[in-house]
Amino acid sequence: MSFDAAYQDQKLKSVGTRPLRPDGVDKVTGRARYGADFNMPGQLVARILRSPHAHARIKSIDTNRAEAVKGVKAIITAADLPDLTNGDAGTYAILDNCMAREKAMYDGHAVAAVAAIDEHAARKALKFIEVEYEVLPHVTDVDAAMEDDAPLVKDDVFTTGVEPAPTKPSNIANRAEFGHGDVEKGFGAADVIVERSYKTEQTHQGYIEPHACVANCNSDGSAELWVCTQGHFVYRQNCADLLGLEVSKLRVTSSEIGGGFGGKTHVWAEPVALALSRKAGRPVKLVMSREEVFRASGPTSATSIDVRIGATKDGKITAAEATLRYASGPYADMWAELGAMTSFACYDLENVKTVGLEILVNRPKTTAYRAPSAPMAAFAVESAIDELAHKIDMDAVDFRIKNAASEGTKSSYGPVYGPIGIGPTLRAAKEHPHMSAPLGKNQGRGMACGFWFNFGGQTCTDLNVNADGTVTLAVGTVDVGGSRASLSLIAAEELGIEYQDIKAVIADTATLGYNDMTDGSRGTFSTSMATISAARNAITVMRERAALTWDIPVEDVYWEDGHAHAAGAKHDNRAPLSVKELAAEAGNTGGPIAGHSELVADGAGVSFATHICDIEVDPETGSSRVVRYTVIQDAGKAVHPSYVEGQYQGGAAQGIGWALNEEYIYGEDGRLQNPGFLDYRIPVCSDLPMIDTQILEIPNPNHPYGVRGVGETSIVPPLAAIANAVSNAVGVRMAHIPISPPRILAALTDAADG
Amino acid sequence: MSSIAVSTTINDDDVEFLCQPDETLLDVLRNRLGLMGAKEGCGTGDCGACSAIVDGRVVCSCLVLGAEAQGRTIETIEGMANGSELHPLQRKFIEHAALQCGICTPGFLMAAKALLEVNPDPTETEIRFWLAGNLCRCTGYDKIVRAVQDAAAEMRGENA
Amino acid sequence: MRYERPQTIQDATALLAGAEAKSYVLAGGTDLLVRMQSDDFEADLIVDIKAIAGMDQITEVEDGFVIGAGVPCAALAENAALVAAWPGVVEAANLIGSTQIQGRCTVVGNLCNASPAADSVPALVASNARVRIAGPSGQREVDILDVPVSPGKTSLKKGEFIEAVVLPKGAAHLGDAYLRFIPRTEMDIAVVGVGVHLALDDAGAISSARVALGAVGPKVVLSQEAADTLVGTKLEDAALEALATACSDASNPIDDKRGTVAFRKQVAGVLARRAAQTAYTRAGGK
Amino acid sequence: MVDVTLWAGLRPFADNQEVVRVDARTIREMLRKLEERYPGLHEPFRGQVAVAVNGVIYRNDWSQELPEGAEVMLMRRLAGG
Repeated sequence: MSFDAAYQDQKLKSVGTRPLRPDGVDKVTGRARYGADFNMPGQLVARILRSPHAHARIKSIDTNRAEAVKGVKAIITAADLPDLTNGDAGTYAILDNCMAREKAMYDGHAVAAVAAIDEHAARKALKFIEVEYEVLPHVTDVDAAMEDDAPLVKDDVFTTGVEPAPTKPSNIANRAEFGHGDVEKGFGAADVIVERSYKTEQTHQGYIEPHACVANCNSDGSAELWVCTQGHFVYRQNCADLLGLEVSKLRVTSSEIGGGFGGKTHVWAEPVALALSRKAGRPVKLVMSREEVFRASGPTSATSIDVRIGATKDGKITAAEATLRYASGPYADMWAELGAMTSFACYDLENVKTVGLEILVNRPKTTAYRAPSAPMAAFAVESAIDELAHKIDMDAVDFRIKNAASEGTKSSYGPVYGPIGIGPTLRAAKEHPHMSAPLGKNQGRGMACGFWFNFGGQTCTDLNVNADGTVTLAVGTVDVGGSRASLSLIAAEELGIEYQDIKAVIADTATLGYNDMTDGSRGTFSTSMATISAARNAITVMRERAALTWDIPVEDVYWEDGHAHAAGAKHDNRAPLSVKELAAEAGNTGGPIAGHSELVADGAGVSFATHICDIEVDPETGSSRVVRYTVIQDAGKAVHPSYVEGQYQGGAAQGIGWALNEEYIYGEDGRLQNPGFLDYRIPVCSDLPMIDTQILEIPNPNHPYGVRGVGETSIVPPLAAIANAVSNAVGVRMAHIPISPPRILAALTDAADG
Repeated sequence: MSSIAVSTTINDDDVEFLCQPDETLLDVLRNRLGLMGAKEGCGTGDCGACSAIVDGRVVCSCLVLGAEAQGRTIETIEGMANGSELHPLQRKFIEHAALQCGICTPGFLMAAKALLEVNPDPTETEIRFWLAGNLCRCTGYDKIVRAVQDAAAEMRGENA
Repeated sequence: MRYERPQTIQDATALLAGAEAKSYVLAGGTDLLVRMQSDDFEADLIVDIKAIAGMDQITEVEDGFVIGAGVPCAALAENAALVAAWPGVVEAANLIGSTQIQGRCTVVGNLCNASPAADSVPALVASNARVRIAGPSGQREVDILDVPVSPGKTSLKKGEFIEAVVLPKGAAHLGDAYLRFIPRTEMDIAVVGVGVHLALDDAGAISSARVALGAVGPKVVLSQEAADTLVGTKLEDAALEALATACSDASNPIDDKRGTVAFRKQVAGVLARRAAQTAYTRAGGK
Repeated sequence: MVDVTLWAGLRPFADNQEVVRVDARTIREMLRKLEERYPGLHEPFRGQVAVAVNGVIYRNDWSQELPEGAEVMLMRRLAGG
């Protein structure tokens, strides 16, 4: 049955309310089971041996002594994994990152793994694995990696996206260009031009739950995996592809997930755990330490960005240009391309050009982090926009409003926009009391806009009406922040029953069809669409059952307020049948009542936000504190407003941490110096003020209730908002993120000196 | 290494266990006693996800040896509710949507409980500094602080 | 590895003096257990001293306070007499780590971990505190300044452990303060720390001063030059400027993941100025 | 009839054209016809392509209809967090 996803303006009863989340009690009583909270009989403990070198050829690995340690049941190296050297390059890279085959590409890269009866035996065995390395020159800095004499991370990478194709290998893996118009002509028409280089350091998603899984491979080829992941169906496919397993025989169950933010969209240790289990013939539990999480799982790119923007004195941008270099770790991806696409997406520009350069470095493989690549680009562009507004003596919000993209604008990355929300968030910011509140001594105010693509994707749900009329909703998108509550609201709305009568669960891969991951802000957007569709299918069944019960044609039965109604006077005004009544009779009217749905939830639509922030700086120490923060973002329709606010606040907090203190610090030796929460400084409770939110609801035309993804955009503006606020507070433009106290104090000292 | 026999009190129950000399209280709770509500987020006392109350003081159970539990009185998240009746903090965390992923929640609840026992009427600043050892990456802390404020008010009888 | 919980000081020193190659004293454990997480950590013996009588006590004696080696830092703030006499020391001890860490960590542990960035150490050094060391050959007392030697190393001999910190009690017109710089508001290791202790004469002029700096060298720095800038003054602006300069000059820090040389030198002066002002006010200066 | 804009990386496979005119009513038909005309596009079209139709990006729904004269752009399939 085809599903009409078009927005219908209607009065909603359940959607938009704030009921208690169904998994709340489990989570406040310590009963919710996360990745490390599951055990299997006879399970072994796995540990991974990691490279202490940033770049080294693995000459040999001798595991004999380690295998002799009492209690050791299996040891694997890349030699025990399928050799995908001549296969798909992307698949090869994923496996090579899980276990280095020829070279250790970064400090912390896995080179061997042990499964043993306990932690002590595993730890002892790790010490007895002898790896002979040939240490190679390394490069960890994005700009240094571009220099002609930089050590090559890979000698078989030739820059793609340039003509003619280069003949010399390079750390520049790809060049991608976007834009339109003639920027040089545009700059010629400008009265004022701002040109500046920016840098951002590498940050980590910083989820509190380390990666954890329990793998169990049986001798008959069947296997189970319990894992914390943002997408168990994707993990199943990845692990099957990497290890040569049959998809149907690998059953993956997603645990409760202790944060992901993109970092759990990607397999890291799960294939290793499965391979160990296969070799040992026993279940294997693998839990990363915090240090391993930092050294060897998904940080985002460090970047180096040049921006040039020109405008006329009356505030019209005439040309905009950016070159964006994104470090991707040792494996090329498209992080720079994403940065290049998002950089100027908020604006209506006649002449724009962006170039993204994907740079290989000896750092962990970069993976998605909440609106991946957009925050750094927004930092650079929104800083330059602010500076330009100052230069032409125009209010920063007015300047943005004057140049904001709107319906019909040709976006900087190509397509022409439909109805979009940047203008409304800017106008809301202008009218917000925060914008006109007085500032104290040493305080500065900054604001910035952010853009992100939202995604939809493949989605499948089952909705079962139980004998007592309650409903079980089985979904396949992992609940990272309250989506079971939101989806229950959606089912309640569509069926016309109470929220309390819906129980949403996350189904495992053996019991539901394929679902894409909870990423790209798609969880609630896409699964709500599938839930609406499943509910409508269940209603169709219930109408048929009512028709049977009443012995009237199904066309004469309509659904309203949770009841089947017989239409018109000719049916003697029969009393409507409730879901409960229909469910009770289901056994005699055709069997269980259910609605199923599989669909592609496309058309998520792009998302915009505007943030305002006040910062107080101690000019003597460079210390800074966020004293007020406001998030304004379009949600389309907020299904459960508390959790929408939560997404806004959480993204802002992550962005604030990124802007002020978080960074990967590498030594000259190419080793990570701060792989822990002590020196990788995420915001603590006392660092932040309350974070005010304003939810705008501009219906998404491609969703029946107008819902838009909300998860990611909130991390895009903070870097720039903070940079602008600090710069306004101290009178010096801060162009290097994080804007840590030493950087602020150094900038102030430099300014004072001259 | 030989095991050590430990007698202790956990959530008002007498508990005996054997543990290795280098085993942390967190590992004992999780791996030997099945009390998995305390989580290991870092193992170095930087995240607070493993918070437990030992002799009235909230501590990181990852920085306590199992052997040190001898003769002590320990409270964990599993003992916070009174049977099926949630503690006001637990209820307010749910009502205020003060958790998203929930991994940090048991630790926050233990720390907040310890706070309200010594300071029934904390200011926002006092709450924020007391809870600074509990990391949350999802919420930005806003709703957590509000939940603690509201629970404190209820426990003082102000908005019953 | 063995875990022992001796009941007496003699048993503890005997254990520590025994044959084991590597032994560690466990009090609050907030540093030791972190080290134990490392794959490289090896120990033969852990001696938990908290069951020894008196270790968990703060005792007010005629000429001062004796703080047992097992007293968690949180307990310092709960002792009104100690807070009144040594607010700076208590502040410093209460800055170490989180609430959870406070429930376990001890000032003696902070000292014996021998980190140059230890928060309580500059305050204790400024306060002229001493430590009581138990050993196989009996008890001895030394200046706190003489305990840390270099990062991770103390002057304690095999078989010895510190059983208590002894804080003096002085006449009227005393005041102390400790300030540190961290990037966040909590949970960080000090990038710079400054402890100041002042005594005033009846006219409100500074009669003696001690200024100790943390995280600006391989161990805590007690700067006579900095103290000299204050003596005889009423903390006028010129004195404060001279103090700041002296503290910056006395700092010999390194560049590391927590801060730069330039930053630490500059901020050492700023914090010294501010800590001196607080100490002066506490001493009754106006 | 729609004009389809190719991203830079695709152009070498399509006689270095930036815009290709295709007679197609749906995304599926458009992609099939492009691939028939330019077999080199086969590889990039496997799992790597998204299609923007009048500003809305489609990553999976190849049944989406292409209104006459619609703005159609091929884009690389993007990642989210």
